[in-house]
This record gives sequence, C-alpha cells and structure tokens, in this order.
Amino acid sequence: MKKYSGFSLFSNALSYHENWQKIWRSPKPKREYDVIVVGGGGHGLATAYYLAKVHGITNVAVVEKGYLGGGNTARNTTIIRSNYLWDEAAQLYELALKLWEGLSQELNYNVMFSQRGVLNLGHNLQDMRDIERRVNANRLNGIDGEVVTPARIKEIAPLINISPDCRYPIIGASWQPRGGTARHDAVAWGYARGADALGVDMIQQTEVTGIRRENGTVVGVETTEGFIGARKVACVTAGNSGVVAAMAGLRLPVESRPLQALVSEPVKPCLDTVVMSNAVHGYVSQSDKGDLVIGAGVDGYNGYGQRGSFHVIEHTLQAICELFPAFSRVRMNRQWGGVVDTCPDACPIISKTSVGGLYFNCGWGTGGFKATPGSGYVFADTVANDRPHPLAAPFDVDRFNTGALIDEHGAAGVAH
Amino acid sequence: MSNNISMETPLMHAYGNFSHHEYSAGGEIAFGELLFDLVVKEMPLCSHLNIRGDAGDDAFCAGILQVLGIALPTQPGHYHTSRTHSLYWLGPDDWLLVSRADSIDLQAQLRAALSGHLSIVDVAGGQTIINLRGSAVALNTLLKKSSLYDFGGWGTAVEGGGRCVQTTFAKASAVVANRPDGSYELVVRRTFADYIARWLLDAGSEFGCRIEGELGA
Amino acid sequence: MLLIHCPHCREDREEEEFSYNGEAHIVRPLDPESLSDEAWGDYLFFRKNPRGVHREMWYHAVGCRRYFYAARNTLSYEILHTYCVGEKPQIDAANEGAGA
Amino acid sequence: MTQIQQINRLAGGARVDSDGVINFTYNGRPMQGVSGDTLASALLANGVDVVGRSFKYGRARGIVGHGAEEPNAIMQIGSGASSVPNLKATQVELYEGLESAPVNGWPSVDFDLMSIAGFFSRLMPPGFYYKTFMYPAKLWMTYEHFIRRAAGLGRSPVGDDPDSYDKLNQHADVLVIGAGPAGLMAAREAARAGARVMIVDEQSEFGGSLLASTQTIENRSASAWVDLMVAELKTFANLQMLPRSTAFGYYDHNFIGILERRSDHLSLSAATGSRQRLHRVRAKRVVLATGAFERPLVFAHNDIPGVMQASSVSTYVNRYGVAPGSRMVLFTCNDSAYQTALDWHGAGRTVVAIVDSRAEPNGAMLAAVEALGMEVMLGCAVIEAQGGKRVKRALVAPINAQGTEVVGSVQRIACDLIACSGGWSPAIHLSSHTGAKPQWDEAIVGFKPGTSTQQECSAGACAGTYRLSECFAEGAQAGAQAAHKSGFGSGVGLFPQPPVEEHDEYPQQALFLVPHTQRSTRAPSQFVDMQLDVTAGSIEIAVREGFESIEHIKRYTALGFGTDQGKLGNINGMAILAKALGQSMAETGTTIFRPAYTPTTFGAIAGRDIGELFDPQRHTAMHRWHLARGAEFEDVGQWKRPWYYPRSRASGGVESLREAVDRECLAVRNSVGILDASTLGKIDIQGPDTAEFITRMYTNSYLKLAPGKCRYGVMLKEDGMIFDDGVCACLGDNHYLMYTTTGGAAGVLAWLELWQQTEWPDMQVYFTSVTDHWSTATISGPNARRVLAKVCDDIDLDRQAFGFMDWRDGTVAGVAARVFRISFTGELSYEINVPAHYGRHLWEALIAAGEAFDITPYGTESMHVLRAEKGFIIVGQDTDGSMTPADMNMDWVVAKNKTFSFIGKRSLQRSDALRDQRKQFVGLKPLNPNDVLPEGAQVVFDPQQPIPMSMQGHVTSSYYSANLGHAFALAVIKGGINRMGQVVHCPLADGRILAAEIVSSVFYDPEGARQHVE
Ligand SMILES: Cc1cc2nc3c(=O)[nH]c(=O)nc-3n(C[C@H](O)[C@H](O)[C@H](O)COP(=O)(O)OP(=O)(O)OC[C@H]3O[C@@H](n4cnc5c(N)ncnc54)[C@H](O)[C@@H]3O)c2cc1C
Ligand SMILES: NC(=O)c1ccc[n+]([C@@H]2O[C@H](COP(=O)([O-])OP(=O)(O)OC[C@H]3O[C@@H](n4cnc5c(N)ncnc54)[C@H](O)[C@@H]3O)[C@@H](O)[C@H]2O)c1
Ligand SMILES: Cc1cc2nc3c(=O)[nH]c(=O)nc-3n(C[C@H](O)[C@H](O)[C@H](O)COP(=O)(O)O)c2cc1C
Ligand SMILES: [Zn+2]
Repeated sequence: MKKYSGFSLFSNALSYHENWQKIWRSPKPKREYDVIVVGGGGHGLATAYYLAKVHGITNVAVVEKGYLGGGNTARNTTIIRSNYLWDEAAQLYELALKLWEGLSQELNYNVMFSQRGVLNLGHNLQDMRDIERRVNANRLNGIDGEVVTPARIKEIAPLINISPDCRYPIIGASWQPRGGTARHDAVAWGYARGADALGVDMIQQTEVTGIRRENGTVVGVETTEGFIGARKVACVTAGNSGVVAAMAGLRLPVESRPLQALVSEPVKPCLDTVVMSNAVHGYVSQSDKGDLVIGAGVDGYNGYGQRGSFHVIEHTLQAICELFPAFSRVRMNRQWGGVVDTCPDACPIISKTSVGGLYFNCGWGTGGFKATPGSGYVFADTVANDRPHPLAAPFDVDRFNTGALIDEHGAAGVAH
Repeated sequence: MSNNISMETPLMHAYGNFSHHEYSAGGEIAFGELLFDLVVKEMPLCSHLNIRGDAGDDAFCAGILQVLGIALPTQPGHYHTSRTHSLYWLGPDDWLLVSRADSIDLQAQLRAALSGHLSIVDVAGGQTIINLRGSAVALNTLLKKSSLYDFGGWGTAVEGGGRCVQTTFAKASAVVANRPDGSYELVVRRTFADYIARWLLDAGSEFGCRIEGELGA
Repeated sequence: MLLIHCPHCREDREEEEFSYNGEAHIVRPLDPESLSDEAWGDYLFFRKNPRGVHREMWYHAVGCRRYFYAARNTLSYEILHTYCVGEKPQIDAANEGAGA
Repeated sequence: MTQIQQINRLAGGARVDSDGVINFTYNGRPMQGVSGDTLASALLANGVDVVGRSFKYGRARGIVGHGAEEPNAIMQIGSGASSVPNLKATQVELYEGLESAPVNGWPSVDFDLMSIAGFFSRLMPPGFYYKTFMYPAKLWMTYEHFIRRAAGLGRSPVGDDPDSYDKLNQHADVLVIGAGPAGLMAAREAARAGARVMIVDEQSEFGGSLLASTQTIENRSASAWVDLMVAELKTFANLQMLPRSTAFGYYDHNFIGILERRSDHLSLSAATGSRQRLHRVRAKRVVLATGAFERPLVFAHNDIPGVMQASSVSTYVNRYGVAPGSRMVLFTCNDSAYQTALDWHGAGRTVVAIVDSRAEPNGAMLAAVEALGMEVMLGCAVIEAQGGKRVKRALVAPINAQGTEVVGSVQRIACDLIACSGGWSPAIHLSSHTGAKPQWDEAIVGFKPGTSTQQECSAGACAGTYRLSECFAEGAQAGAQAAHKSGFGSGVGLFPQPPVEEHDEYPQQALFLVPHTQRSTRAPSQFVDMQLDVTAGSIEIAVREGFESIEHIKRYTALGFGTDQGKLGNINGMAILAKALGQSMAETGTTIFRPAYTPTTFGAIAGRDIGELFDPQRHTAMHRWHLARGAEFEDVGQWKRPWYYPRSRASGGVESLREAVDRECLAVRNSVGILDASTLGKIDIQGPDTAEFITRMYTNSYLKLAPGKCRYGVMLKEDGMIFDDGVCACLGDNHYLMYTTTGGAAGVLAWLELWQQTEWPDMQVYFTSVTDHWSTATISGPNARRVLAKVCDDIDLDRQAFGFMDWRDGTVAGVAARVFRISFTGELSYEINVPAHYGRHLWEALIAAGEAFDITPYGTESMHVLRAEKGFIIVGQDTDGSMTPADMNMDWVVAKNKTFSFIGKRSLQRSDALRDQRKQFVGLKPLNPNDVLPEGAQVVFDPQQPIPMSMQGHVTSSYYSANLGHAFALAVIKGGINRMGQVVHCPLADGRILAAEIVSSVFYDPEGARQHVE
C-alpha cells in the first residue's frame, strides 16, 4: 500500500493525479475463504481489517450487496461518544473511542475524527437524575464527562436557547469533551483500503442470498454471483440482519426500523459541538462543509425502505427550532433514511450462533457508528477464536433468554 | 347540589389569560371596528356519558332508542341528535352521549333499560364542548390547519344528525362534529382545553379570532 | 407517511392517528410456566422481521381506539389489507411471498 | 458608489412591467430593477457579472440558469434576524428595498483572496483531505479549525425568527405539480370532470416555460395564451391554484409536501400573516408536470461568468426583457437551442456564431438561422472559454462524430456570452422520491421516470415529451385519467387540443463532456458541478483510484451535494463516469433523488408547533389557584404540576426549594397538608370479567376485593420488569377504578386494551379513561380527618367504619364526591375526588376548612420526600425498566398462587431474575447527617480502588428530611438487602466521597401507626 502524505499529494499533483494507486482491488471472488464477512459497512470492513491485522487471517472476503459503506454507514449523523450508562456498554464504546483517537494514523487515512464534544441536554428533573447517574458512572469507568449548567451550555453552543420560559427549558446537560464526529465515508474507505492492503477481497455488488450449512456448520454463502465457500461466515448486515439470519433458519430479537436524518444548506460555522436532546428529540452538529447535520427519530413501524415518515422530520425540526430559534430560517437541503436493526434493550448483539462457524454482529440500532472500530475489533477476535471476546460476552444473543439485558433504553438517554 | 357552588369550566383558565374580550390580531377593520371571522365559544356545561355496548344486540339498540328517543348511530363517523341528546359514534362499541338531561337520572334510566355487558361512565368533568363559528372559508382553513382529517366530504348536518370524528387536533385530540348552522363543535378533554384555545387563537389569527365565553372569570 | 384504512372506522386515516404494535398473531403461550427459558425468550423477543409482507398490529389510538391487523409490505410500504381481530385475512400466506 | 444603470434592459415585449421601478441593493450598492424581475434578471440587467466565488478554488462565478438549477448565484437576502441565507437569485422575486449580497468572496467577490487557491487547485484533487493532515495526530483539530473557516455559504441569522409559519392539511382528488402547458391542461381536464383539484407551481406565475416562449398558440403569443388559460382555470370552484408553491417531497401513499411562499416576494412592511405555509397534501392521484432542465455542456473553463444555459438566455430576453451581453456564441448539440439565437437576434444583439457539435443537422431551425445570415459552425465545439471575470472569447474546434476528440485546429472567437445547450433532462425528481428507478432512454438522451409505486403519472417534458403539442395532449390525458381514477369523469379529455405552431427537430447528439486538446485530467478545469467545484478530471481521477459506483463518485467528489443537488450537471457527471468505466448510462444509473426538491425552510416544516405550542401544556382544575399562590412548577410529561409553594420569608426574600419543602413536609407530619393529585391516571373498568382481567394484569389478585375496598398493585411487562403501579378500587360488582402513574396513564390504557382486544376478546370488560373527569385533592396529616369532617357530614369518618384502604361516596363541600382512604405519605390521608368542574371549589373549600389547622399546600417535591421517608417507590425514578418486584423488595405484592400466570410472571423465573447479586432497593443513611447524596450518585464499596471502579448501584431518590432531622436516600444496590448496616461510598465528580450506611428503605413509622391516628 502506498502511503498517503502531503508529499505523496504533491508528487501526484505533478503527474496530474493520474498515477494514484487504486484504493482497493476489485478481484473476482475466490472459490473459498477462511472467513466471509457479509456486509461491507463500517463494522464489516473493520472486522475484516482486524481479522487480517490482529489475527493474521487474510484469506477473507467482504461481500457487499451494494457499494462499500452504502448502508447505515453512509447515512448516519456520525456522532461519536462513549458515555453509556452500563459498564458493559461503556467499556465497549470506550474501546471504540480509544481506537478512534488513533484511527487516521493507524489507517493512514484521515477519517476526520473531530473531538468537538457532545452535549446531552436535560429538560426536566428526571432527565437530570439520569444525566447525573450516567456521568457519575462514566467517571468511575474512566470515561470523561461532566454535568454542566445552562450558562456553560450557552458558552459551548452560543446560539442555543437557554431561556427558562420555553416549553421545555434546558436545565442542564452532560458534556463529553472527547466525543465528536467523524467523516463516515472515510471510515469505510479507510478500513477497506487497509484490509485490502492486507489481502482481504472486497466483493461489491454481490448479494448474499443463502447461507449453506452442512451438519449444523456453515460451508459458504450463496450469492447473486454464485456460491462462495467459507469456513466461517460473519454477518454484519445491520438493518438486514433479520433477513440474513432467516437464511440460516435463525430468528433474531431485532426489528428493522426506518431512521431518518437531514442536512441543511451549508452555512458559515455557527455550531462547534454536537448537541443532543432526548426529551424534545433532536440532535444536531455542523459538518466541516457547513451544513447542519440533524438526526430525527426512529419511525414507529418496521420498514426496509430507507425512507421514513415526514411527521418525524416535522417533529425533529420543531425541536431544533426550539433549541436553536435562529435556525428557523435555515433550509433543509436533503433528507434521507436508513434501516436500523433495533434490539429490545437498545444494545447490540455480538454473538456466536447455534450454527457452527456462523456469527452475528448486529442490533446496533440507532447508534452503532461510534462503535465501528471497537465493534470490528471485538468481533474479529470472537470470530478468529470462536469464543466471545471478553468485552463482547455480555452482548451474546442468549441474554434474551436468560433475561440479562443491558437496558440502555430507560436510563442512558438518546441512543445515537 | 346547591346552586351557589361555583363550577369552573375547562376554558376558564384560558379566559383568565385571554379574558373574553381578548382576540388575536389580524382581523379586518371595518368602520373602525375589528372584524372577526372566527369565534371560539365554550358551550354551557352539560351531561357527558361514555356508553359501551354491543351494537349487534337488538335489545341494547332498542333500549337506547327507548330512553333517548334517538337511534344508536352504528354507522362509523355519524351522530344522531334530538333537542336534548346527541349521541356520537366513537368506535364500533363506543359512543359519547351529550345531553341536557340530568346525568344521574339519565344513567339510572339507561341502566334500567339496558342489560348485559355494557358500561356507562360519567365523563362530564373531563370534557368540554367548544363551538367554532365563522365564515366557511375561515372555518375550513382553521380545520385544515388543526386536523389531519379530511372534512371535505362531510356536507352540512341536518336536524337529526350529522358527521363526527375522533381525530387529531393540533397536538391534542378532539371529537369534531358538524352542525346544521354550519358551525363545528369540538369535544375536547378538559386538561387540553387551554392548549386548544391558544392554538385556535393563534391558528385563526389571520381571520381575526376571538374567544367568547359565558363564564368569564 | 402511511395512509391506513381502519377496518372499524371504515375510512383511510393518517398515520399520525395510529400507533404500531409489532408483529401480529403471536399467541401468548397457554402455560408459560412449562416453557423453557429459550421458548419463553422466543415468545418475548424473537421476531420474523421480514423484508416483504408483514402481518402486524396497529392501534387506532386517536380514533376508535381499536387494535386491528394489517398485511403490509415492509419494502414498498404498500398496505395490502387491514382486518379486524378475529377476521380471516383476505390474503393468504402463499400470496405474500418473501418480498423483494 | 455610483448607481449602475440597467445597461442590459431591453425595451418592452417581455412579461415585466418596465415602468414599475423597484429599488434594491446588491452588496450594499443601490440598484434598480422592474416589477416582475427576479433578483437574477435584475442583476443581469444591471450588468453584474460576478455573483460569487467558488468554494474550493475561489473562482469567479456568474449566473448560469434561471430557476431551481442555478448553482452559482447564491445570495444572502435581507439582514438581521429576518435575513435568509443561500437563496438562489434566480428564484428571488424582486421587491422594493430588497437587500442582497453574495455569500462567498473575501474581501469581496470581485477580488477574492481565496482565488489564489486556484493556483494550488492541483493540490486539491478529490478527497485530498483524506490523504493528508494526519500527522502529527494532535494537530488535526488545528487543521480542522482552518478547514472549517472556509465552510459554509451564507450565514444563519443569530436572532429569533420574527416571522410565523403555518400548515394546511389538504386532501385532493388530483394534485397537479407544475403549471406549464402539460400541467395547465391536466388541471383543466381534472377540474372539469368534477374532481377536487390542486395545481401548484414554484414560480410566481403559472405558465412554466411558456412564459418565456415565442411560440404561437391558438393564434396568440404563448404568454397571452397562458393569461387566458389561467383566467379560465380561475372559474372552477373545485380547483385550488397555488403559485409560489414548491412540491419539495413526494412521500409514501401519495403524501406530498408543498411549500408556499406567501410573503417572501413582498417588502418587509407589506408582509402580514404567515411568511410561508406548508401544505401537507394527501392526493388520490398526482400528475407530475414538472418540465425539464436544460443540460449544460462541460468544456474547459465553462464556469467563467458569461457562460449560460441557452434556455436561460432566452428566458432572460423573452420573459424579463434582459439581454445579458452583446455578442453571443451559441453552442449546442440539438435543435431546441437554435431558438435562443433567434431570440438573441430579435433582441437586437449579435449572434457571432452558432457552434453545433453535429456534423450535418438540417431542418427548419437551421434554415431559419441561416436565413438570418448567422454563421453556423457544424461539427464543431466550444472546447474552452477564456476570460477572467467575464467571457472574452470561445475556443472553437472541430470534433469527431462521436464527440470524443478534437480533430482540427482551434479558432478563437471573441464574444461576451456563450449560450449552451446539451439537450434536456426531464425533472424526474419527484417521481424518483417515490422510489421509482429512473430509466435511461436513448431516444431522448435522458433519464425518464421509472415505474412508480405510487398513484401518479408524469406528463410533458418531465416524461421526456418535448413537443408542445404533445405536452398539451399528454397533460390533458393525464388530467382526465387522474380524475377518472379518483372517481370523476370518463377519463377522456373534453377540451379540444389548442393548435400550435411548431416544427420538426433534427435528432440531438449525446454530448456530455466536450473534448479538449488535452485529456480531462490535464485540461483546464471542465466543471460538472459548479457549486462544489467538481470537474470532469476529478471524476476521472476518482475512477482511477478505484471508485466505480456512482454513489462512491458522488461521495468522493461531492458531485451533486450542493444546494442545487446537481440539477444542472449530475447527468453529465454520470455520463463521464460511464465513459471512464466503459459502461452504459443504464448500467451506471443515477444517484438517489431525495427531498427536498429545493431547500425548504426549517421554520415552515416546524410550523406553529413551536414556543408555547411546541407541546400541549396540561393543567388541572386547580391550576389557577396554584398560579395565584406563586407555585413553582415541575414538568411531568405534558403536565405542569406544582413543585413547591415558596412563601415570603419573614427575613425577606422568598423561600428556597429546601426551605419550602421542609416547611411543607413538617406541616403534613404535624398537622395537615393538601396536594393536587388530579394528574394521576384513572381508568374505569366494567364488565363481568373485570376482576379476572385485572388480576391477570397485576402481580397480585383482585378476585376477592370487595366493593368499598382498594388495593395497591404493580404491573409488569411480559419481561417481568415493573412498568406501572397504583391503587385499584372495587366500585361495585364488575366495576373497578384503576389508578395509574401520571406519566403512565395513556400507556396503561393502551396496554389493557391490547390484551383485551387481541388476546382475550372473549373477556367481557370495557375500559374508559376518566383521568380528566376527576379532580383529586389529597389531604394528609394527623388533622386530615378533622378537616374533612368540617366539609363532609354524610360519610362516617370513624376510623373503623371508614378503614384504611376503603373508599366511600358522599358529599364534600356540597359536591358529590368519592373519598379514598389511602396514603402515599404514611399519614392519615384522604383522597377526595369530585368531577373536575368542581375541582377548584373543592380545593378552596378544603383550604378554608383547614385554616384552623394551618393546612399547607404541598407540591411534588414534598410528596416525594414524604413517600421516600416511607420507602414507597416511584416507578420511573426508583425503577428504570430493569427492576422486578423482588428487586424492589416488594415480593409481598406478587401473588404466587394465582391460577392464571399473570403478565410478566414467567420472566421472574428466568435465570437472570433469580441471580442473587441483583440490585435491590434499600435505604441509605449518610454518615454525615447533612450530606444529601446527589440523586444519580454511584455507589461503591471501596472508594480507594483504581478506576474503573466496581459500581454496586446508585442513588435513586435523595432528600433532606426535616422530620428525621437528617438526610436520607433510597438506592438500588447489588445484594443490598443482605448488606444492611454496611457502609458504602459515593465518589462524586467534585472529588467528594460521601459515605452512607445501608439501612431499611422505610425510614419513618415502619409499623404504619400514623395511618391510624384518631
Ligand atoms: C439516520 C441515521 C443516523 C444515525 N446516527 C448515528 C450517530 O449519530 N451515531 C452513531 O453512532 N450511530 C448512528 N447511526 C447508526 C449507525 O449508522 C449504524 O449503527 C452503523 O453504521 C452500522 O454499521 P454497519 O456497518 O453495521 O451497517 P451498515 O453500514 O448498514 O452495513 C451493513 C451492510 O450490509 C450490507 N448487506 C445487507 N444485507 C446483505 C446481503 N444479504 N448480502 C451482502 N451484503 C448485505 C448492506 O448493503 C450494508 O452495506 C445512525 C443511523 C441512521 C440510519
Ligand atoms: N424543444 C425541446 O427540446 C424542448 C425540451 C424541453 C421542453 N420543451 C418545452 O417545454 C415545455 C414543457 O412543458 P411542461 O408543461 O412539461 O413543463 P414546463 O417546463 O413548461 O413547466 C414545468 C413547471 O413546473 C414547475 N415545477 C417544476 N418542479 C416543481 C415542483 N417541484 N414544485 C412546483 N412546481 C414545479 C416549474 O416551475 C414549471 O413552471 C413545452 O413547451 C416544451 O415544448 C421543449
Ligand atoms: C453526515 C452526512 C452529511 C451529509 N451532507 C450532505 C450534503 O451536504 N449534501 C447532500 O446532498 N447530501 C448530504 N448527505 C446525504 C447523502 O447525500 C445521502 O442522502 C445519504 O448518504 C443517504 O444516501 P442515499 O440518499 O443515497 O440513500 C449527508 C449525509 C451524511 C450522513
Ligand atoms: Zn378506527
């Protein structure tokens, strides 16, 4: 892999950029792989990368039905934070955050991880109790966080409305300075480039249509381009997990729901952090291009349409205009939806299955982008060693039978 | 119940804020006077009973007819009315009876005439009726602003009844019914009445909208 | 933005009047105590979640307050049919296919 | 500064009113336009060439289009709080006093320091930022800071929006979008058939492209024909006509969002009412008649001001009476653009040359221009424009028949305007919003709408039909059919087809990228997306780097990401990609079209539901009393509940929360207090199966509850976790009243209905919400009975006769009331319920009756303290969706031997629920009696352990108790019930570590004696 740097940029400019190396090869699939990763989103690509990098398993293919990083990786609001309530979740997301902190250098690809901080607003007494609880837990888990006052919130986000007279006044917030955003596409491309350089095959525009098993163990996948053999199959297909599980005769405790987001037209920098509010439901940050990136709520019903209901957008913009009255005259440039796989406890599933050699990493719902590096890391370990990585163990699918849920719904605030 | 006990209508709180001379801006001025195309009026309190029962049971239907003198509306989205009673379809086994008759008597009569599995619940304290009148354009616009429901196909009510629907009203809900005089009635929940009044004044402001109350405080 | 035909109100009504209640026709086990943790977990949480026609439950919350069923395509969002509890669906499972 | 004259204004003939002079400013300079102008036409009239600077390379940019497709003329309009960023000058109607300024360019658009970056543009290939700024890692935030400085177009206002917005929920049988010839015909047919019809158009007036056409229709000018047609449409009562209304999104089940701009075209003083209105339209059928966009021709330096779309030049001339230049070169690959040469000539300007890429076109258009003596250069292309802030010359060269190579020598032709036409692209945006996949059509060299999943059809140019007569016919047919399918008319058009003058066109050439003498990566920049500075070369570089999907190209180069969403150049970009990959357009496909068709104001999408109307505020019947008493309120769901009632201190000032709560709590314990408890949810339940039904829903049994009695119950979800709690009273045979938590009311009712309706439809039970019907005043304290006795003489209040957990009907303060003897404070309490119209009366009567006992109103905070002293839980505060009854030390509420396995019971037997180290509900007594542990504090055993610490639980409720004389807390702690007496620690963010002892959760009157005072 040729290294990217200011120097390489300069020397390539001399040859009119005609000689850049391909970011990844587009190989024909081999007949068999040690591991097939189904799903070329951020998590799948990270899994492939760490399989090769950490575990030396390089005979790996990532099979993606569309284009790499075109699922939820392409459509999320890129919020990164690790201030989750429960120990199990906090440790997993904190592993991810630590990896984010060196990811551009690790991948030699600038994923533009911007630690501009994340505010989670509180609007009533119970919100504040929950915020206190979460921040205290975070600090004792070694995760940065503070509870901040409206005055401090106003310093961090000057356009925000902290008037005590609004319908749901802001009475405080949690603040995680190490949180922030990253350039979502670059994450997928960086991991794909890194994995490709280690020998992983990127098989795009190829849909997995079946999971072939013999004697309760996987032997490969059927795809729109034919059968590909595999000793292990690792499914990382987010919103489509239920569909892929069904190919192996399994059911999952997930429901696929539309989740929407929108961007405004670009405006000059006016919001230098990430603001999230659970109670009035809206979250917003400003991209490096200037557009306000706004996340909406998850739709009330199952759907695979990558689009959602307009009233959800209306409600979100009401919340945004409440929080930032000045944005009322800014305009929505584009809105879209993704399909998220939601678990009853708003926590992921990273798990072996009852089928030998078949693994699932799914259920990240509305908030898995931030986990991308950590998720790939522990999942690769789980697949490589055929036993859960210690941080992944609590996320085994069996928790839905034993009842050991990790309920991030109730107390942990917004899940994005 | 003694007569000097003060009742407070659900909109009373709103009057407290708006007073009943209050209006929202935007009304046209003619001959030096503000014109109002829309009037929001809280109707006098009366009896409200929620009735549940089996519309397929002839005895039940007959009992209702016998006590109220009006037939049980079984067609979705319709209400029947007489001088004393109005009976609104809310659901296949669910009706709202609004009446000028005394609630206790009425309940007793109904209980006497009806049998089997049913329920009669006094909900008078929890609801109020708001009458909306004004020009057709103003009313239609106001309804379109406030509710998702398509009132376009309704036509006007006649003496014995008309159309009704339980639907969204701004961010609350209401039973909306048409009246023979072209006005509309909203049955709203007491604790949302103040919100709905504020909404109506705001949404109606382009036509000039005022609250008219009998029980101003 | 769905427009949903309420089989009780016998009208098409806006999505905002309804709330969704997940997969339909999941019958509560008659004797929960006799079930294994797995079987009970399955009842509680594991769902078909199909990409295609889905039998689901809706509640006409701001309307007649009745629950009813719908056969809806989760990809196109087309509602093939709504029907009351206890009613036989007009569309049989064979026609539903796996969807696209 | 001197005022520039309208040097490019033509005399008469257009649709503007040249006498209606309008003053406006551009970049602080006063200018004049005329009524009917857009800002763009007025700027062009005033000879303004440069209207902005490109965002990456800082290049000078001019107006290229005349509508939604414009990428360059992005303006900040107005100032202060009513300023609007990023409006396209082509879509801003001029009004008196309008202020406008370009959004980029520093220190000014005419001299932009950023343009120096142009020299470095070779260092900024697509995605360059992914390749650099990585080392050293800690500098990235600094780099980013500088990158962000260059971000953004206009500025967000900083003040509150002074305008209001509203919405209308519309229902139409037929919605026609676009009021060009196709749309007008469709609307007329549908209206005539009797359907409820709406027709909308984003422009200020109806007519679409006819407003700028020189064609003759029914022996009239197109413009006059439009006026006649619009007048006719106005006669239909069932037709709603909305100009200035953009359909911005087509959603599922024929739901269309339309933004109407009601006062944006008016000067500030003239504007009244809402600024914009969102029409939420549910249509049975939709006719899309949105027209087509002219495609640009991508050649070197095609972004220099003075390069314009041919149809835009015609529009400025014919509709606005503006000739943006004097010497034009027309560059085309099709016949339709020849009209621009005729129009330009008609305006008295010079057509220097017509450059047609086709080797041998012929037909009426060619003949017409040749008849006027214009020079036509066939088989040639403008391969490069030259000039700085304005085009000075066009470089023209012969090209091969495939349009891929320059095959002859280059001529330099002096001119100040290059009008271009690369053919047309149907405006399929709305059709694509529905998920319909665009279909490539070689015949029209464009994407046509795909098969739709919605009830719609496309007609006219948006369906790829470009002849006017066919647009008319298709529109009429679509309108008649749409009406028919929604139940009106026969489906056959009723009006005769208007006769038009038109001629045949010679086939166009597919020319997406104009060749240069150098290949694209080396040639001077050939711009595909001007707003984002995406060039043909950058697309080719991206392909070389391995990005092959059009979606990757979009994301890597930012093609189509701008505020114009690539309406101009997207198709060219796709074609360039297709060529680079050697595949067809159909294989390449498009990126996904998404709402908004054009940018849509946040405020309008929010509508009226902001400020106090953001969410309903619910009040109880006593609310005005609370207000008058100066209560502070707490938001509980939508309710405003009195939180505490601060009094003035004797020492001056107003009591703090703590002072008020101490006083209120002591009053309840020592005499009597009164609480507005009206917000609790209440459900009336009737029917023969009621007792069985609620016994299935609660953990305990109600089968033996007698009339006159109440019982406290806990409800679980099927997962075994506590979901709600409350008291249930047996009112009579088969008749119960269920109380729920304030926040849980709606959820519990839906939950009961769910089980009854879907699982046990044979159980005979009806539920009716009576939350709003009853107002509830709770009097609590040793003097409660004495207070009640003063206003009630028909209930035997004797403590035996009216026992704890009993209820009675009676008359209180003259009102028929239902009185419950239940208690959430541990004191003797009565909850008095009256129909809510009497709520305030009851309240005031009780206050009066309690005067002798100094009855004290108390709010939710004191209520919380008092119940916590008794160890009573609050669902949602002490529980969080992961707590079972056993966890809450409430096994007593779970009946183990009910015949029916109540909801949630089975889950209590799962292995995790039986685990012994589950968190359990206990009390905490701080070692320092004045330490109020913060609610949410985490509990550890060893505060000295390293981080990450092993957390054992957390504080759920915590207060200072004036009664106990010390602080106390409730908490959930792992295995807590067996750890009584152990000391735990709460390490806090401020560095303090508070120690507390684990004690019973009942701090006060554990025997329950206070309940029964005489
Ligand atoms: C609108 C929105 C906003 C969000 N905001 C945030 C946020 O701010 N912060 C945050 O942390 N998270 C957020 N999320 C969640 C986050 O996007 C996801 O959790 C995360 O991207 C999941 O990554 P993934 O790689 O697992 O899934 P994806 O990126 O969806 O990848 C799954 C891939 O599998 C492929 N696939 C599916 N089926 C098959 C098959 N049969 N064969 C082959 N390939 C298949 C898909 O095409 C897809 O590319 C948001 C999500 C959405 C939709
Ligand atoms: N000769 C050619 O090659 C050629 C090519 C294209 C078009 N034309 C001519 O153009 C005309 C096409 O007629 P038509 O009726 O199909 O289109 P039109 O362009 O005349 O009208 C379309 C109208 O739709 C409006 N519109 C577009 N999107 C909208 C939206 N989202 N919301 C609201 N309004 C929207 C536009 O403002 C415009 O007024 C004919 O006269 C045809 O001859 C000719
Ligand atoms: C963080 C983020 C920022 C985005 N910014 C823009 C933008 O400025 N302009 C734009 O057109 N789309 C923007 N998009 C949306 C994409 O164009 C696209 O809609 C999204 O990736 C979903 O893909 P799809 O629309 O192709 O289904 C952005 C998306 C994300 C996730
Ligand atoms: Zn209904």
